[in-house]
Amino acid sequence: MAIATQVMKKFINDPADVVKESLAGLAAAHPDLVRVDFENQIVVRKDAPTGKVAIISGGGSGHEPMHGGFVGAGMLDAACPGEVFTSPVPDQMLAATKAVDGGAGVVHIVKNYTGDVMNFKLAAELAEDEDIKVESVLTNDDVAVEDSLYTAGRRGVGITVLAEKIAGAKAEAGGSLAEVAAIARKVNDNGRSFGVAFTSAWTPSSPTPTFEIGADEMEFGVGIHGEPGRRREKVKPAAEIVAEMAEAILSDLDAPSGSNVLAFVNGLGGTPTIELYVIYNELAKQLAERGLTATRSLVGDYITSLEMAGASITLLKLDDELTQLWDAPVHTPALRWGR
Amino acid sequence: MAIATQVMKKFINDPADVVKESLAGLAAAHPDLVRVDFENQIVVRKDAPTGKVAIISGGGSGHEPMHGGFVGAGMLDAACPGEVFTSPVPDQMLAATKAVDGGAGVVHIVKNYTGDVMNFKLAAELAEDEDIKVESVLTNDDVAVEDSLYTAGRRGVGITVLAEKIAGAKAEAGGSLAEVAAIARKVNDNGRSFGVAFTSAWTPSSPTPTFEIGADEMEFGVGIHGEPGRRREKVKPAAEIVAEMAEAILSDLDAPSGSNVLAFVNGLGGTPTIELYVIYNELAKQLAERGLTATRSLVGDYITSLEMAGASITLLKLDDELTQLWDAPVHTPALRWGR
Amino acid sequence: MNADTVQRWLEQAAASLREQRDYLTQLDAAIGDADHGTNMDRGFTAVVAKLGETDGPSVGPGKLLTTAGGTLVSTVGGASGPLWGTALRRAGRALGDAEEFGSDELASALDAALEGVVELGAAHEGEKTMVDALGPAVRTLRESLAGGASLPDAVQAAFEASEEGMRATVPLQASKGRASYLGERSIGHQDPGATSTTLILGALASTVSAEK
Amino acid sequence: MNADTVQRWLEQAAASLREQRDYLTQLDAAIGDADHGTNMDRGFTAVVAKLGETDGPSVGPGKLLTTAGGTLVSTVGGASGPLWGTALRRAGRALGDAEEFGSDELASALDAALEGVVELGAAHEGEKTMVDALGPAVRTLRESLAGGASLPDAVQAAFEASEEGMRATVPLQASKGRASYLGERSIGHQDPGATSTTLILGALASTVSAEK
Ligand SMILES: Nc1ncnc2c1ncn2[C@@H]1O[C@H](COP(=O)(O)OP(=O)(O)O)[C@@H](O)[C@H]1O
Ligand SMILES: Nc1ncnc2c1ncn2[C@@H]1O[C@H](COP(=O)(O)OP(=O)(O)O)[C@@H](O)[C@H]1O
Ligand SMILES: [Mg+2]
Ligand SMILES: [Mg+2]
Ligand SMILES: [Mg+2]
Ligand SMILES: [Mg+2]
Repeated sequence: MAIATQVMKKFINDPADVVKESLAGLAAAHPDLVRVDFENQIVVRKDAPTGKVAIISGGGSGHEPMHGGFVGAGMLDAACPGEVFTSPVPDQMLAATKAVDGGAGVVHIVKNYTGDVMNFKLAAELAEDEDIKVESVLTNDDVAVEDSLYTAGRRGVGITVLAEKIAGAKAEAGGSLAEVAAIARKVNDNGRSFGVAFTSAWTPSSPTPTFEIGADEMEFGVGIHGEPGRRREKVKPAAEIVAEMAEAILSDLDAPSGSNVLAFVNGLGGTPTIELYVIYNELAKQLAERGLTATRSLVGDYITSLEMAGASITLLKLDDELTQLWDAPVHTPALRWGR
Repeated sequence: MAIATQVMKKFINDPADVVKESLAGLAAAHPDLVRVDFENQIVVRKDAPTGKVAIISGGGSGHEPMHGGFVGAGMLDAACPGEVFTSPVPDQMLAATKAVDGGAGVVHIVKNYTGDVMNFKLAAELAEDEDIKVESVLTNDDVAVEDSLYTAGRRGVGITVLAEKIAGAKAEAGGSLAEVAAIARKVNDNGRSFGVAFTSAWTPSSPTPTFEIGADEMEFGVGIHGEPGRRREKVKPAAEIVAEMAEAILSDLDAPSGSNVLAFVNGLGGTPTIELYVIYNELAKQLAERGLTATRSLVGDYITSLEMAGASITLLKLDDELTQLWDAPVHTPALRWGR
Repeated sequence: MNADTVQRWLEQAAASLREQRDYLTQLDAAIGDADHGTNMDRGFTAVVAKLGETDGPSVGPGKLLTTAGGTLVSTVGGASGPLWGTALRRAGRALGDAEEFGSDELASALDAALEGVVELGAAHEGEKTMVDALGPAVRTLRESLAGGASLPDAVQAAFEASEEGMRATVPLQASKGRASYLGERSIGHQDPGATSTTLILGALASTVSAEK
Repeated sequence: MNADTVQRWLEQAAASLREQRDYLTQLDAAIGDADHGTNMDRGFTAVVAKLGETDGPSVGPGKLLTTAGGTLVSTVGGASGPLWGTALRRAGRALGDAEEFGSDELASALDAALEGVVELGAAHEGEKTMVDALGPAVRTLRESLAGGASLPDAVQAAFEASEEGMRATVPLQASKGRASYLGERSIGHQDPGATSTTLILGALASTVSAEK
């Protein structure tokens, strides 16, 4: 059976083409929403550039629907997908920035990974050389990582989805470059996430899965690229897992009893919906115990790690402003309401 | 490693509680859309009964979001989830039928499985005893099964999702009991599906996965309960798999060159979005070759088989009526647009 | 025979279904969806609980069976729920309100059960279903009684006929139920429903033979 | 040394990165995300292709390096793309437009490369990154040249210093890059970026020693 764990079973052709072919599928399925510029490997909102402040994001592929699936009215103007689990190159972000800038400036939403940060930094410099105003916003919500001098800082995970939606609404509402960037930062500051994995993702170009994990083990605090978390431990009941995830998040997020939150239960790719709702059920109990109310929810696969079996929880403390922006219409391949 | 394949890794507590706990999560996450009657184990639209013709469906659990995730405005009025992979009991369908009937009658959308058919039949008889008008619609779109005297007939799979959406729109538009049932049958008659699995689902209460499959094998024509398909074969490139899936469907569906179709690429639970779009890309080529145009698309996990890695393709031949009803607003936990 | 006979029968059936639960599920995994053992066990456990509520003596054997059948319909789901539920309800109705019943009534009750199953499921012998076990059993019971066999012997013969029918499902290709999706691949496997049927008839045989 | 030297260096670097591709990726799998080999190979393959276009002689060594750096930035992504891209661009700028360059210029070019990396990545020696290999190499090159060593010997010494620095990353706990997420779990693993750095410096050493 050892070999059994070493055969990759995926709907792909040449592993080298998976990103481009998946983007081609996105373009074919949603011609009304997005177009894909294959030369620059970017997904651009069909009607870009618009007059409003534009928002782009990007990162390694393998996290679909993030980010390409979030391009459309009320969310992103463009997405820059890198190779699987590898941040995109500055050329992509520059091309995207130029493609969507309507003169009001462009917000770059960047997940806090060394590679993403450096590539976006170079891109922002290049864009400014071309007189495009750029504001960069860093997401770093993963509480599994100690935020200290001894790490590259917290990883950007689930909150990125919520920041893109809410900043997108702010831009749609006519917010200025500074205002859109500010609301994205507000979302990041008020959100925390934590992930757990049962199995490893398998990068198509890699000879083996990203990490080995025992048949009865889970990674508590996993990152979306399979980065290790706080510890390896035996699989246990959902009630215990979720209680610990919630504690990790809520001991870090300042959400006093009486607060409203957006509860986001995210599947990492290989975990089915039936389980995501079991998790939500446990999470609801954890929130209730602490006097917190989930006035908004999101349940599904929105930021994945290829076929990794696992899930993450993101909690965002809500106020009226964030709630209204969350409720505002959005129309993208992966997130849609109000139109 | 043999044992590795024999340890169940799921976000669950007691396997006996997984269905109820998942329903509790659904209710907690979407209190604005649905309520769950735990005594009868049914998911009911929050504002039921409405004056319109009501639509209920049901079947074994393990296919989430189907059906509970489709309860809401413009789709189902109630869903009856059975135990995992076991059809619900007549009591559930009777309770659901009574809960949603506003006097205009109730359509039962039933997937063609012996158990579902018989349980819904008994329920319909009981409902009629209580003077509720019931119209039953059978979905049987899985072309992997020979429809002959020697089988229980084709299985109801992906088309069920589309039938529930479109019939829901018809009911919302004020269609009569007969009209709503008729449109659901029209969808079934004009749709065909085909599924492929890389791995088996694992029923929580079962000591082992439903079926064994080699490390390099796939089941070509799999059913959503892990029922076998046309053959076992070696995994191959997505282009070849999808070409054969499309051929199986289009050699059975009468869709002449020039026809418009709704192309539905469905993940079976363990296959990530990046792969679903690779499939869509290949499907688009297959359609183009035959002079078919996908004027509408749906890509995601809508009818799953627990954590099974695999995907299904459903093609629905569209006319103006079906297209308009598809575009009509829908607001459920899993499918939402237009409001 | 009376209500106690029926109660003992159902209790014994529940016990052996519980005992064979995983075996039945494995049979179903081979040609179905791996839940038959769970389904039957869930149903008969509920039946026994239900009979616990309705205090035995006051209720006649017919009513006991219809109650049991209703409980199966309400708790099993799947194909076997409606089928066995209908079977027991029909058998109960056949027994009517009598406090006691004899071998002829038992035979008619099982005839009615079989009829109910065929009416609902439209399966005939040879389609690799529970009918392949129930059909021969019902026939054999009548024949042996007609041949003058004692009730225990006749029921034992019926049970053995069901076992034979069960074994005979192995080479068959299923044309009803989930297993039919397998086409030729269903050949070589024993039908789970036929198997649980023999367990239930086995329970009947030992109950009857235990009667004084 | 001239443009041909640089071209041979980059070609040899590309060759050994290609050869060690899976090894580098495995090192990255242990403490990162299993793509470092793929990244570096993709980048240097593109560099060699690019140099093929720009016909050698007409272009000076400085320009060659800045072009190579730009190509890395545009093709690698990840952390190593901007870092190595910046390193080569800075080195190229340091060489300027001269057709030829000597040991001092080479040393200054590598100084500039290191500076660029530290400026962008803010990592210092001891944080378990490529800097742990590049830093000692640059220092050693200057020192051995100052000590009167021949250029080939000095570059060889620099290469060996980088190897030592690479090995010295094993016991370190990473505080930069992905590996830092591991905390103490990063201890005991060799840093992939430091490893690819020694491969690139090894290519330089053999190129230089091959010069007449
Ligand atoms: N149409 C039918 N008539 C009679 N018995 C049937 C029919 N269809 C299925 N069965 C019986 O039901 C059994 C399967 O029961 P079970 O597994 O509990 O339900 P399901 O197939 O819905 O999972 C089969 O082994 C077969 O004996
Ligand atoms: N801040 C930094 N400064 C210098 N080098 C770094 C820094 N962060 C990471 N590195 C180097 O990059 C290497 C990883 O490169 P690579 O795997 O290609 O990128 P990524 O980590 O984005 O996947 C690490 O082994 C380390 O040597
Ligand atoms: Mg990477
Ligand atoms: Mg079943
Ligand atoms: Mg079954
Ligand atoms: Mg890496």
